[in-house]
Amino acid sequence: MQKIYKLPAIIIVLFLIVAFIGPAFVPYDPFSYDAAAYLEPSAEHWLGTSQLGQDIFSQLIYGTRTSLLIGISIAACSTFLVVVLGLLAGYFSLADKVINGVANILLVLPDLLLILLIVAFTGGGIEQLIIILSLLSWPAYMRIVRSVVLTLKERDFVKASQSFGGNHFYILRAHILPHLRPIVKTKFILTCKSAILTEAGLAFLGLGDPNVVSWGSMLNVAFSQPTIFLDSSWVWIVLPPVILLAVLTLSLTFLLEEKQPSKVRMKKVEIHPIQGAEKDLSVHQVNISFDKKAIVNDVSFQVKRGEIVSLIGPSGSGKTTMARAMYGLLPAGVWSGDIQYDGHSVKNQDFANRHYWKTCAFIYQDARSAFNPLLKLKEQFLEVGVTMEQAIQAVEEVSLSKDILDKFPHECSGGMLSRALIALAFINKPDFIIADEPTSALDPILKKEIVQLLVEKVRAYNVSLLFITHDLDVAYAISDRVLSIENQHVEEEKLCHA
Amino acid sequence: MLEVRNLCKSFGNHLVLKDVSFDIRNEEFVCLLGESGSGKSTIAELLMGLNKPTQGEISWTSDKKNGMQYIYQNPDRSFNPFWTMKQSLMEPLLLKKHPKKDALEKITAMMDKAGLPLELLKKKPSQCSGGQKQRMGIIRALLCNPSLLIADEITSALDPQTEQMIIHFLKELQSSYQMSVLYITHRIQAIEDVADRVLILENGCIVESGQTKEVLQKPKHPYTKRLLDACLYFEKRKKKKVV
Amino acid sequence: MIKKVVSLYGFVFVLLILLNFFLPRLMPGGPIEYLEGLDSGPVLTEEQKQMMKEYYQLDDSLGEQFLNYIQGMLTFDFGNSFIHKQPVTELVFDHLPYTLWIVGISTVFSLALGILLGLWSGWFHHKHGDRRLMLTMMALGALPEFLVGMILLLIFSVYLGYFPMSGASTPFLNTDSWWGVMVDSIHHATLPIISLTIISVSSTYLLVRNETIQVIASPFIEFARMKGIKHNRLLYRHIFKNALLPIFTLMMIRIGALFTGAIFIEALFSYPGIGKLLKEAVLSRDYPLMHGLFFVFSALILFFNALADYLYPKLDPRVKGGTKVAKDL
Amino acid sequence: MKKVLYLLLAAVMVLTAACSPSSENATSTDSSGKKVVRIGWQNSGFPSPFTFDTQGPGGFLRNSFLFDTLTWKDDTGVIPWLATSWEVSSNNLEYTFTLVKDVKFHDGKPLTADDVVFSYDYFKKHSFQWNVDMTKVASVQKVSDTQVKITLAEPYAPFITEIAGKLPIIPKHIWSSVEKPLEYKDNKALIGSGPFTLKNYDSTTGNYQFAKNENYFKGKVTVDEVQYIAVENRMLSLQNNEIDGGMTFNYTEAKKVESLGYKNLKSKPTGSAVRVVFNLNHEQLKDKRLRQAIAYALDRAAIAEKITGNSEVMVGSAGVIPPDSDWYNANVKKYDYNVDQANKILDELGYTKNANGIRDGLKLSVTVNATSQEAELMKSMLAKVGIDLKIQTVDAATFSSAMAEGNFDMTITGHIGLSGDPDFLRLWFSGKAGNSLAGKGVFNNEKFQELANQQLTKLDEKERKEVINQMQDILAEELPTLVLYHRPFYYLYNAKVFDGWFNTAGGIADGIPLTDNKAAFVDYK
Repeated sequence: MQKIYKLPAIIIVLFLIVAFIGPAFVPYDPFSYDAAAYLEPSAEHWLGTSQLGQDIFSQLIYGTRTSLLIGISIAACSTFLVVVLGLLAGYFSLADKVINGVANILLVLPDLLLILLIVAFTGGGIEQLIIILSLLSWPAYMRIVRSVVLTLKERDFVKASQSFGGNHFYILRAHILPHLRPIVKTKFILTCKSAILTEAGLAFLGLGDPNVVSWGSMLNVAFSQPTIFLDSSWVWIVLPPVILLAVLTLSLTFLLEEKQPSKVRMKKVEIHPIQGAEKDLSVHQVNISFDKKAIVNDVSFQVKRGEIVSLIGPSGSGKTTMARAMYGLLPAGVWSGDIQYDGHSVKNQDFANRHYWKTCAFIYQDARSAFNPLLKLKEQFLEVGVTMEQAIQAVEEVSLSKDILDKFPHECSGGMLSRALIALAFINKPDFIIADEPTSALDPILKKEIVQLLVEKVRAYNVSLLFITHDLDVAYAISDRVLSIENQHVEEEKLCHA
Repeated sequence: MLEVRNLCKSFGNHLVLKDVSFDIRNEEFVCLLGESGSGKSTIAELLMGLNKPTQGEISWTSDKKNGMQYIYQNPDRSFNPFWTMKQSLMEPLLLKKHPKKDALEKITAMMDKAGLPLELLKKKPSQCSGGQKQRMGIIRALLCNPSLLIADEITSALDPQTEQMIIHFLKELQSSYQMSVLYITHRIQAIEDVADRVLILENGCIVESGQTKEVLQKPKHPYTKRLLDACLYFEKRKKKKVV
Repeated sequence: MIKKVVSLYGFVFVLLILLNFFLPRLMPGGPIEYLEGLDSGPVLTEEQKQMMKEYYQLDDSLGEQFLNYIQGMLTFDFGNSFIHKQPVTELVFDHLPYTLWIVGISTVFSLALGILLGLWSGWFHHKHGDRRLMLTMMALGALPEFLVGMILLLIFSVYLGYFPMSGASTPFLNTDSWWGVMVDSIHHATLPIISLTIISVSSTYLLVRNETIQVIASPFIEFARMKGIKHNRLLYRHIFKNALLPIFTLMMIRIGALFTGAIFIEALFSYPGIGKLLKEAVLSRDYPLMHGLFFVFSALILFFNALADYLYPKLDPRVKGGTKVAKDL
Repeated sequence: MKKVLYLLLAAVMVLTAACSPSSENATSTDSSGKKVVRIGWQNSGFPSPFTFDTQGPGGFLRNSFLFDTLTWKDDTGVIPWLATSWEVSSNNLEYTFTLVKDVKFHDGKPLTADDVVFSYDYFKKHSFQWNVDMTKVASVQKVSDTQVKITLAEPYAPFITEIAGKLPIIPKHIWSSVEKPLEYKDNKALIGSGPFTLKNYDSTTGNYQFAKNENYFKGKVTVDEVQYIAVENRMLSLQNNEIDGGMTFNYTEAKKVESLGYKNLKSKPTGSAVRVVFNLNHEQLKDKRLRQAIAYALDRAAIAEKITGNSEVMVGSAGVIPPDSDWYNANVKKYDYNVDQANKILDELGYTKNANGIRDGLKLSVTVNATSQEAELMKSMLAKVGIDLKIQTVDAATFSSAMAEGNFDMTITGHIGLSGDPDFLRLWFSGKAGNSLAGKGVFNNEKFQELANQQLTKLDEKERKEVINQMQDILAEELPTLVLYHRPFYYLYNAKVFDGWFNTAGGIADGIPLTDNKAAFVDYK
């Protein structure tokens, strides 16, 4: 599987070699007509001959040169235009009006029409084709570059550079241009591909440059003699250019495909009961590591019914990973050990179906991103299987008006959403709640309110809460116990109960 | 050194700043406190000249040699991800046509002072921790010898321990570089010990200002009280619990 | 917002109208030269040519022609086609339904197929099925239009004889039942529709797949999963809805490309759609016909673009007042 | 994944299954006992005399099914049609035609001398679409109900075929009230006296359905229906039984289809030519020796063989008229393939070869109207004598305006109708008629122009042939154009459906080398 990703690159290099030096080695001049017509493949004519007695193999090699030349030149010109115009349009608002206006017009005009129109009377020479296609193929990607530049322009490091006295040209070149590399690469390859196809299409319509052989012109000649399909001659006349064309464009397409991470094998999980863990939330000898880098090592702890336990640690210490592991969200391959809720392991296949939002619930880090922006809150409440009355009751319990249920998330303030999220977490009266840094994005006044609300509801419903935070003050203030993650281990902090 | 008089700013119909006036004296550490949406960042933008005020004026009373520098909230975004830290740190000096060697020496000296290992210079931003990046951000800003440093929520993405470290680093530098600092935050507890003065911003109005101790201990405005109460709420409760 | 869309597209439209008039006339040669340049046409006498010039109003000054053109544009009367000797409006409306029929059906097919497969593929991202499907679709997308059509034509018409080689209906079909007529036209349209579907399905698929993968990675989907929501609801209510928004806009814009893609297919299957008409019009310098066709094409494409811009804010509750669209413009 | 593919496959199969029975229906429409002949050709427009399409001979032929002319042609040559006989006055200017009695138009009204007079007058006002030079006709008079006298403005030898044989007689009672014939598209515009009526015309697809005229004056119409079907690919459609007959240029193709059991009728006389036109105002090409050198350098037999796929080809006659025409001059100068001769002339002209064997001083281009294999072969052949030839492809309109402006070195064009009346030589090279085909650079040869006018007055065939022979000699010597080869047409058809096809002597009307002569469907002999 891994080697496959190198294949397109290898094929393209081969094509390039053939295009550059191939014509020097072909056995016949591609226009030479000395052989008989429609010869079958033989030692002299590897792929037989065409109607005019031209050697198909030689034509194919020359066709490779033509196609690649066209593809690469158009891709180069067009990419250059895309970058220059995109930078200008994104960076200077005055240029933007002009460039974007032109782009809009070109985008609306059907390309093929213009190409047909122009090629029809310029005669489809290679130079004209390169100019026309380059001029027509920049708008779409120019817009992408432009929007990237527009956001980059606002980025802090660009602003910083401006404040250090960097001029526009310097900033465009040094700071913005390097960011365009992936786009430029994509654009170059895709344009190369579509240019090759367009040339073949035009040549197929008889609008190519007759002074050179191209795959498209070979196909045009072949298809203007449809009776080659009545016997086997089409096999060596039509198939070779079709196959090369397909292989080349396919390779170009796949060149952009990134290597996929190797598949995580589903392991058969064995679940052993944890001693003394029939009740409560038990974390047993958990090890987590990503790409062989250990996140936590041999972590075991328990959260008892009705208890508030905080998990603290500096950013990057693995708190959130731990939270996700405890909710059974990590793929089985990256962690070992076991986590059980009242004896039900999260490793169990149907844990999610049976226990999510019933036994356990989760309070997401950022309330705004937890709600689906396109669905009304009502829908997002009702889908956990409650009635409208219960939903109304739940939001009213967190001192929200029931009108909020008819709103979209973007119509609510951050505070309202945080409350709604808490309401949602408690709506099915779960036994366990994991809250992953629910306060880190909040302002002090709101944070106080939300934490108070959370603690109040935990106590009221006798729920176990695992509260994950980097805010030591809050952790110490509300918890029965505080666990801290440091150097991949979890230690219990000493608390004095007031 | 810097005077701000009757500053107003509106975006469309939305009035963000209402008649804001304050000043910053030489070598002073001023803290601007307020919740998100209160207009803190707008003030910073106006000071930096990135936006024009709708009304009011900003004037320098002392002659401003090197102007001011801005340190960004998010250390991840303030460095070009494609550059090594060395390239990024050299940038302001090279743009001012300093010789390369001098520049490097200057940076090395600063890195030492900040307690940052020199290997970091060879690294890309993604390979450094948030605290390291933020300290290098401060170094980069100081390389221009600014007379005013604006630090806009520079620690809000960091954990409390790192926050403390950075604030003390900044304070240290403030005295050795003889500059003023405008520190923008919503976390009072972090700057208690370092700030000379606090300005409290609510909904685009400065509701209270004064010496740090005075304001924190005897807040006059109800909003200040509420804010202080909320900020210190957990701290107080924690103190009761921890041995 | 609407004002902005209208003013922008109005500007583009005016430019198109100007281009539409001058571009054909900038091309070398005119309709009479075209007739003369044919291998097997008549040898025209000067008298005949003069008569044609008068008849086609080619001896009018450019200004007069332009006025006529504008007048025609306003009244939807583009005059008579030179080669077809038929009113352009009539001609266009005779042929347009054929194109709309195959383009419309294939758009529906390719959208349905592309969206379904794309969703499915994105949902099973990183699994073998997704990989294989994606490779297949990318391979399909790398094939030129004419090849797809040609291969289908060869296999299903020439070799297997399942479908007719060309045309939109059996000539002079002897049936009175609407059912027979319908079956006949479906029979003729099948290959063109399949070709067009194949041509356009891969881009839809790839788009939907990428969008789906992105949406699946977003926090609210993870949160929805945490809520223990059933797969179907997750897929259709949450993922589908969010993934579809950008796709919708792009689809609207791509409709233009579909129409031009149809030109190849119509040529290949000698399907009497608008594409074939266009090729003839361009080659024969049939100015009125070119005007009519360009007008229809640009109007259609502009319409769908404007529709996309107009509908987007309605579909996405977040975009009120069209701030997002306005920025993109 | 596989499931989806199977589903797709299944869907296709179902669709196929649902649709395929109708394909049988489609081909059995003619099984109702009617004799239907389906011919493949492209759309040729609404077939009234004023609106048929002139992009090819199809329009004229479709029109000839509906309308009759005074004379017509069959495999024996010119035959009487609406006129039973005609007399020519001694000054060669007055033609008196006697008409067949009791001819009726499709609407039942009689066709009389009035209609003939009206038609000629009407076409003088509103020109006919096809090649008819009405300036040659001075006046038309009714002599009696069945006799018409046509007076010419000047002697015009080919009058019988070129005007009387082409101009349709249209009903006076319909057209006399028509002011704008080009916009008249009523069904009445199709009422003629011809062997067929138009039952159906689909302007969108270009399919025609002609039904037989039960009361045709000339004889019984032997088929019930003739359909013209616009198919893209005639040979494959023929094989798919979508048409019963179709034409191709390609010999290989014709042979393959013939081997599948179809009959093959080769056009005879060939009546067509593919030729190089030289720009006679070109700095270098205006020297006839260079043109001759090119003629020697081109292996025209090879070109013909390669392109038509047939080794028994007619190499282009230097005198333009094809060797199988009655008007061909057998002694005309031939330019057999001779590289040495070509090199010798080129050296003499001072175009010396450089180290690479290329004559630097001679850069020529050939402009072609579509992809042209002839040009490709020319390029290779001229390269052998050191001439660097560039090929330029442009579309038809650009092509003829380039020719009209003299904006070319050489072009390649093709023609049909060369087996008809040789008056086309005068038209091509006189610079008077629309002759952008010959290039606006008029062939300024006084002797030739004189002969061209002279032949018009010679009604005696022998005398006329003498003049035409001399014209061919001049053309062969001067080479204003070089015919590469004469391209035969092959008509492939299903003999079970209809077998009455024949070659028209000299081509239909003005030499159209096609087989769909309406006379083939009429039992008049």
